[in-house]
Amino acid sequence: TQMTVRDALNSAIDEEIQKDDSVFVLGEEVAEYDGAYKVTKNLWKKYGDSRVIDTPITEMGFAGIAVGAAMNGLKPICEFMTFNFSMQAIDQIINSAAKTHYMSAGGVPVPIVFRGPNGAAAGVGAQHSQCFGAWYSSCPGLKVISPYSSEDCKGLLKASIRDPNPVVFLENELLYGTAFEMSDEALSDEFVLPIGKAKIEREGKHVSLVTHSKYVGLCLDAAKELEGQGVECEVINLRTLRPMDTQAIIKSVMKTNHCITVEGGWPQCGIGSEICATIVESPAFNYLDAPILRVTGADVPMPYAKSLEAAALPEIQNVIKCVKKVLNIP
Amino acid sequence: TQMTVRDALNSAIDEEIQKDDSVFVLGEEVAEYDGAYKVTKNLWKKYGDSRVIDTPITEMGFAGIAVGAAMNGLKPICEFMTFNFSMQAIDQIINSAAKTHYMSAGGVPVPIVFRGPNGAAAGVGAQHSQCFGAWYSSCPGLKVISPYSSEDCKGLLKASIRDPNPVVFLENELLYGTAFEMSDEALSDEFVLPIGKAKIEREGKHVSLVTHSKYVGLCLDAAKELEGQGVECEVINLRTLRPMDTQAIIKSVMKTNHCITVEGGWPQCGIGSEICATIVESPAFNYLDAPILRVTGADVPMPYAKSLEAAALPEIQNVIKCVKKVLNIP
Amino acid sequence: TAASATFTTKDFDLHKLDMGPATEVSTTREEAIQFYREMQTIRRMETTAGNMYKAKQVRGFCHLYSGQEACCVGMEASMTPEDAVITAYRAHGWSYIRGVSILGVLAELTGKKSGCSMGKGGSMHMYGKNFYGGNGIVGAQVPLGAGIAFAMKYRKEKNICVTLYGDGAANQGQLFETFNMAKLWNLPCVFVCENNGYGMGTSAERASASIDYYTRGDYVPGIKCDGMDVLAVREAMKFCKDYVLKNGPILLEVATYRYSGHSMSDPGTSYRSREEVKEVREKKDPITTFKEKLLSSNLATADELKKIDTEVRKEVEAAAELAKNDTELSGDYLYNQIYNQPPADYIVRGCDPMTTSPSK
Amino acid sequence: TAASATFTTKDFDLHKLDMGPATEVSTTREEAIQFYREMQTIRRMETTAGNMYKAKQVRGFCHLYSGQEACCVGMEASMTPEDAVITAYRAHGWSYIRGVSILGVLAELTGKKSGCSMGKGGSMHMYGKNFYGGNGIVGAQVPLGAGIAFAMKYRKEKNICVTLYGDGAANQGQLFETFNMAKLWNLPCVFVCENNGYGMGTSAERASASIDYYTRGDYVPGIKCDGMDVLAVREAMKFCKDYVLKNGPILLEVATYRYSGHSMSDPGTSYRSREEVKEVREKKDPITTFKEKLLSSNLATADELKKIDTEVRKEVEAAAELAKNDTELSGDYLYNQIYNQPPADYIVRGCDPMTTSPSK
Ligand SMILES: Cc1ncc(C[n+]2csc(CCOP(=O)(O)OP(=O)(O)O)c2C)c(N)n1
Ligand SMILES: Cc1ncc(C[n+]2csc(CCOP(=O)(O)OP(=O)(O)O)c2C)c(N)n1
Ligand SMILES: [Mg+2]
Ligand SMILES: [Mg+2]
Repeated sequence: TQMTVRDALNSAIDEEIQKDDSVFVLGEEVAEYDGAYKVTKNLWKKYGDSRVIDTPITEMGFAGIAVGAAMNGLKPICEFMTFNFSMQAIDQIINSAAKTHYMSAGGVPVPIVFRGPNGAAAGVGAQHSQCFGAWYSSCPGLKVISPYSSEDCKGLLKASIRDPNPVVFLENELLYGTAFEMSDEALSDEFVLPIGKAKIEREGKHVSLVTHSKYVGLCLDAAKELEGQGVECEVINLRTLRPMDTQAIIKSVMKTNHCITVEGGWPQCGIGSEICATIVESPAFNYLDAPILRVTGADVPMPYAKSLEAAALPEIQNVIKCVKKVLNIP
Repeated sequence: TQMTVRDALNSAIDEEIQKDDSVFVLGEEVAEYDGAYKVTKNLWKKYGDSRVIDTPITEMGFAGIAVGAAMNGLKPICEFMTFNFSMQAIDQIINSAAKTHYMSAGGVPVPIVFRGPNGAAAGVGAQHSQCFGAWYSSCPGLKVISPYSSEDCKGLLKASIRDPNPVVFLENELLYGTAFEMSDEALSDEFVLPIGKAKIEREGKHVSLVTHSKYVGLCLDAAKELEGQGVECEVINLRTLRPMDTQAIIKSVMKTNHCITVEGGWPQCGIGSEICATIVESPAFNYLDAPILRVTGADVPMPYAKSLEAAALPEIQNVIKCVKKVLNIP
Repeated sequence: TAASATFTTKDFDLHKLDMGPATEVSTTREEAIQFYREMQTIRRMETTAGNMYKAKQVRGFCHLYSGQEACCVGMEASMTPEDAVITAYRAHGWSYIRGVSILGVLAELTGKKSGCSMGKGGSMHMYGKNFYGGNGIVGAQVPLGAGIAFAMKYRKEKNICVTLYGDGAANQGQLFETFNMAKLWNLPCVFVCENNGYGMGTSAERASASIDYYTRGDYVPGIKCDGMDVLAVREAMKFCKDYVLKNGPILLEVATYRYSGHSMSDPGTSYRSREEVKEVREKKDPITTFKEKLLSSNLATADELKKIDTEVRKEVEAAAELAKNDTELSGDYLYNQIYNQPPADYIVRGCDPMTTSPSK
Repeated sequence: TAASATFTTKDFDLHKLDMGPATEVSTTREEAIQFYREMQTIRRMETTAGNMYKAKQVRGFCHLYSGQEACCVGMEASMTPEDAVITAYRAHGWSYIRGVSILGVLAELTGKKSGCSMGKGGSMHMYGKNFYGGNGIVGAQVPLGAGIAFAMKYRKEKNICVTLYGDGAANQGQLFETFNMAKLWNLPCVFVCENNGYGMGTSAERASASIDYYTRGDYVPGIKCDGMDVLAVREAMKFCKDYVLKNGPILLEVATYRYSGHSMSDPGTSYRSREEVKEVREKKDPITTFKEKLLSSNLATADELKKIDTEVRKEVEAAAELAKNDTELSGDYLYNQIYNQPPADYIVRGCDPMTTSPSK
C-alpha cells in the first residue's frame, strides 16, 4: 500500500489518541482548521474539543502549558505550525521539558512530543526555513527524531508519543504529500519503530552517505545515479538525531571506508559536523581512505528567489561531486 | 599592568559610550545596581539614565527593542544577565537581528551587541549553566565572540560595539574576577582586536589544543603540566567562533599533526565537532597522525552538587589523557 | 466639484482617555482623490499579486491586504515620511504607501532584481525608507517598533513609530512586555491592532479572552476606530501622533476585514461564511463606501474616478509585466549581504566544501 | 486558653469581582498553633540556610523566603494535598510546606543524597508530591502551572494549581499568554503574585508600568491581600479555590516583603534603606504580628510558643547537622536520570571520548 507522509503522521496521532486517554493534541489551527498543513485532519471532528485543541498564537505559553500538563501525567502532542516558531518557546523545551527529569532526580518525568515541519519549505524566506536538528539534538534529556518516509513517520511518531520523555519530532513540509510504500506491518496500529536506531536504506560498499529527513531521498537519488557509474553507495537514514545511532554509522564506514554527510541545515556545528567528529573519534577513523565531506545547506540565511534558494540547498550534484572527490573519480 | 576581565569589559563599554553618542547599554540591573555581576559598574552614575538603562525582566521584549533601536541607527549593548535567559529572546536574535540585513538585501543593518556571561558558573544548576557557543555560531549573519583574557575582552568588545553587524559576545562569569596582564597598547582607548582571528596563546609542535573562553586557561595549565613530560602543546584561543579562523587551526594542525578540542559546552554538534569536521575537510586531514579528540562538557544537564558538577566539566586530566592518547604516550 | 467636504465618522471607543479624535472630519478634493487612488492602487496590486500567484509567478506565502486598504492609507495621511512604520507579513499595502513602487512590490514577489529586497526577502520581507518591514514572526515586529521609537526619542526627534499587528498577534507575550517598557519609558510609539477578525482560521473570540483590543494595553490608553473608513483612520492617527509625542504610547485598534484567505493556500471559506465576506464587500468596502462619499459630496465625478481606475489598472499591469520579465539574481549573489561591510577575506561556504564564494 | 478566636483582616482590593473574601476570619487554637510552628520552622530553616551558605556549605544561588512565610503557610491551609503548587526559585518555604522535610531542603542545599532532588537540583530545583518546583527561569513556571491545572480539568479532578510568581516576573510576556489561555479554557488555576516589592535590585514601580498586580490579568478577576497576615492569606486562598473551581482562573496578589538580599551575593541594601527593612520587621513581621494575635486572643500562652520555638530550633539544627554530614553522590550518578526509563544500551559521554558510562 502507498501512503503519504501526511496520512502516516495523521494515523499515528489518531491511533494513539484512540488508544490512550491521556494523549491529546494542541497547537495553532490543529482542530477546526484541520491543521495548517492538514496533518491533524479530521481528528477534531472525530475526538472533539477535549482531545484536539486550538491555541492562540502564543508558542511560549502553549508549549509551557503542554509541558505542565505532561508533568501532571498527560501525554501532550504539541504542534508548532513550523519549528521556526519553536524559537519563541525554546526555553520551555530546553529548560522545562528536557532538564526537569534530571534536576528532580527522576521525580518529575515529562512525557511530551513537540512536532511540526522543520527546515526549508519552498519560497518561504529566511525566517521560515531554518533546520533545528543540530540545536535540539545537542541537548541531553531530549530525544530528537527526523524521519524520512511514511513508515518512519508512523512508527517513530507512535514511539515518540509512547515514550516517557520529551521528544522533538522534526517533520518536513515538502514531504507531507509524498507517498511511500507501507508494509502490512506498518499499517497495524501496533506498529512502532525503535527510537535511537538508524536504518540502512540501501546497502553499498564504496561510500556511506549519512543523512536524515528529506535528504535521504536526495541520497537515494544520488546513489541511483552513481550506480550507473559503478559506485555503490550505502545510504544511512539516521531517523533519530538523539540519541544517535553511532554504531550503525561506524560499522558502515568501516565497511565502505568513505563517508559523506548530507543535511539541509547550516554547516557550522551541524549534524554533519557531529557525525564527522564521532567517526574520527571511533575505530572507524583508521578505516577512512579519504576525508569525510559535509553536504549541507549553504552558510547563508535562506533567500526567497527560486534560483538563489535552490543554490542554498543541497542538490544531487553536491552529493555526487563529494562522492567522486572522496573516491577519486574524475 | 594587571586588569580583571570585569574591569576590561567595563572599560571597553565606558570608552565606547564616551566616544560614540549612539552607544548605550540596556539590560536587567545594569544601571542603578551596577550590573548583577558588576560589569557595568559606575556607568549609570557616570552617564545617567539615557545611556545606561535598567529594564524589567522581559528578555524577549527588551532584546527586540534593542534590535529595533539598532535598525534605526543606534548601537545598543544588550546585556543578558546570563545567556541562559537569552533563550527567551533567541527569536529576536536570530530572526530579527541576524537575518534582516540579508533579507533586506542590505537595506537594514543591525549594529548591536548581545553580551553577558555564558556557560557554567559554580553551583547554579542545570538551567543556569548552558553554553550557547555552538547554537549562535551556527547562524549566518551573526558574529560570535568567546574571549578569554582581559585583553581579549577589551579589544574584542570594543571591536564588537564598533562592528556594523549583530554580535553575540559570550563572557564567562568565572573569569570576571581573574586578573590578566594588559599591554600598554591594550590600555589605550583605541585598542581593538580583529574579529575573526584566533590567537596562538602558546606555540608548540606536538599537538594543537583548540579552545575558547575559560578553557584556554585550562589548556595552558595542561600544556604546562605536559611540558614537564616533554610534550609541547600549541594552544589556540579561538576568540571568535563565527566567522571562525579556520586557517589558523589548519596551519597549526599541519605543523603538529595532532589536535584536541576543548570546550565547556555539550559534545553533540558542538564547537569541537565543527573544528573536527573543518580539519577533516581541509588539507590538514592528510597531516593528521591520530584522530582528533574532543574534550567537552559531559552530555548531561548540569547537576548542582559539587562533585557531580566537577565531573560534568572538563578538567586538566581530560586534556592530558587525550593528548597522551593521540601521542601514544602511556 | 466641491473643494472640500465634511463627514461624520462612527464614534470612537476610548480606553483611559477623556477625549478622543474628532468625529467631524473634513477633507479636500485633492486629498480625497489621492486616497481613492492609493486605495485602488493597493487593491489592484493585490488582485494582481493573487493572479500572479495562481500563475505560479509568486512562490511560498502571499498575504493579501485587500479589504484593509483604508488602514494604511488613512494612517499614512497623518504621518510624515520621517515617521516610521513596521508591520507583520501582510506588508504589500504598507510597502507601497511607504514609498516602495508597485514594481518594487511585485518584483519582490516574483523574486526579481527590481524587487525592493532584490528577491531576497519575498512577500513578507519588504523594506523602504523609514519602513522596517515586513516580519514573518507573529508579534516579533512589536518590540522592534518600540525600539525604533526608542531611537527617535533617544535622538530627540519629534517623530513616531507606527507599530502594527493583527488580532491574532494581539495575544503574544512580547506585546505585553513591550507595552510595559513603552509606558515606563514613554516611547513615541503608536501600537496599532489591525483587527480583521481572524488570525488564519481562528476568529478573534476563539483566540482572545478579550476582543476589546484597544483596551488590552491596560495602562496604555486606547482607541477603537472604524478601519473601513479612511477618514476615521486618518483622524484617529492624527490624534494618536499628537498624543504619543506628548504622553507616550497609545494603542489604536482599527476594525477591518480581509477578503482573501490568510495566504494563498487558504480558500478562506471554512471558518467563515461566504455570506459574511459578501456582506462586508457590499456594505463596508473601504473603497466603495469612500467612492460613494466622494460622489455624494461632489468631491469628484464618476468620470474622474473611472479615469483613475483605468490609470491604476494600467500602472499595475505595466509593473506586473516588468516584474514577470525582470531578471532573477543568481550565482554569487547568494553569498552577498550576509554581513554589513564584511571582512575582505570573508569566504562563504556553499552546499559542499568545494563550493565557496567571497561575500560582498 | 481559648479554643478559637476571630479577627478582622485588612480590606481586600478587588478587580472585576463583586464580592471578595470575608474580612472576619476565625481560627482554632490548633490551627493557629500549627501556623505559628510552620512559620517559625521556615524562618529558622532559612536563617540556617543563610548561615550554611556563609559557611560555604551551600553553593551558587540561595534565595531566602524570610519575611514571606505567611504566604505559603496561609495558602497551604486552604488547599488539600491533591491541589498542586508550582513556584519560582524562591522555593524553600514552599517545598517545606508541601511536605518536603527540613532535611530534604537543607540537604538539597548542601548537594547531598538526602536532598529532595538528591543534590542534582540545588536551591532552585526542589520538588515534592504535587509540588512541581522550583524553576530558575523567571516566569517560566506560570504556563507550567496552567498546564498542571489543565491536566486536572482534563481528568475532571476537582483540584486547583496554585501558580506563583514575583512582582518582577509579573511583566513577563508568557504570563499574559497564559492568562489568555487559562481564561479561554477556564483552567482551575490560581495565579499568585507574591509582591515583595523588588525584583532583585529593582523596585516594583521601576519595573512595572502598573503595580496593581491584581488587576494585570485584565479580564481575569483579581484580589489583593495582606501577605503578612496568615489568616488573610488563608481566607483569600479559600475564596480563590472556590472561585476557580466554579469559574476559571483568578489572580491573587499577596503584598509581602523579603528581608534578605535577593540571593546571597546581594546585601540587599543598595536599592532600599535599612530603615525600610527595619520598619517592616518591627511593624509587619508575619510571625511577630501573628504571635501578638495569639497571645492577645488567648489562643496560646507565651510559654507554649517559647516551647515551640525551642523545638523548632532543635529540629532545624538536627536537620542541618545531618545535611552537612550526609554523603554527596558522585561518580556514575552523574549519568543517571537523564531519561526516564532510558534504553538499555544508552551510553552517556563524559568529558572526553574515553569517559563514558551507562545510564539508569
Ligand atoms: C510566532 C509565529 N507563530 C505562528 C505563525 C504562523 N502564522 C502566520 S500568520 C498567522 C495568523 C496571524 O493572524 P493576525 O495576527 O490576526 O494577522 P492577519 O493574518 O489577520 O493579518 C499565523 C498563525 C508565525 N508566522 N509566527
Ligand atoms: C528569564 C530570566 N531572567 C532573569 C533572571 C535573573 N533573575 C533571577 S530572579 C530575578 C528577580 C525576580 O524578581 P521577582 O519576580 O520579584 O521575584 P523575587 O526574587 O522577588 O521573589 C532575576 C532578574 C532569571 N532567572 N530568568
Ligand atoms: Mg487578523
Ligand atoms: Mg519580588
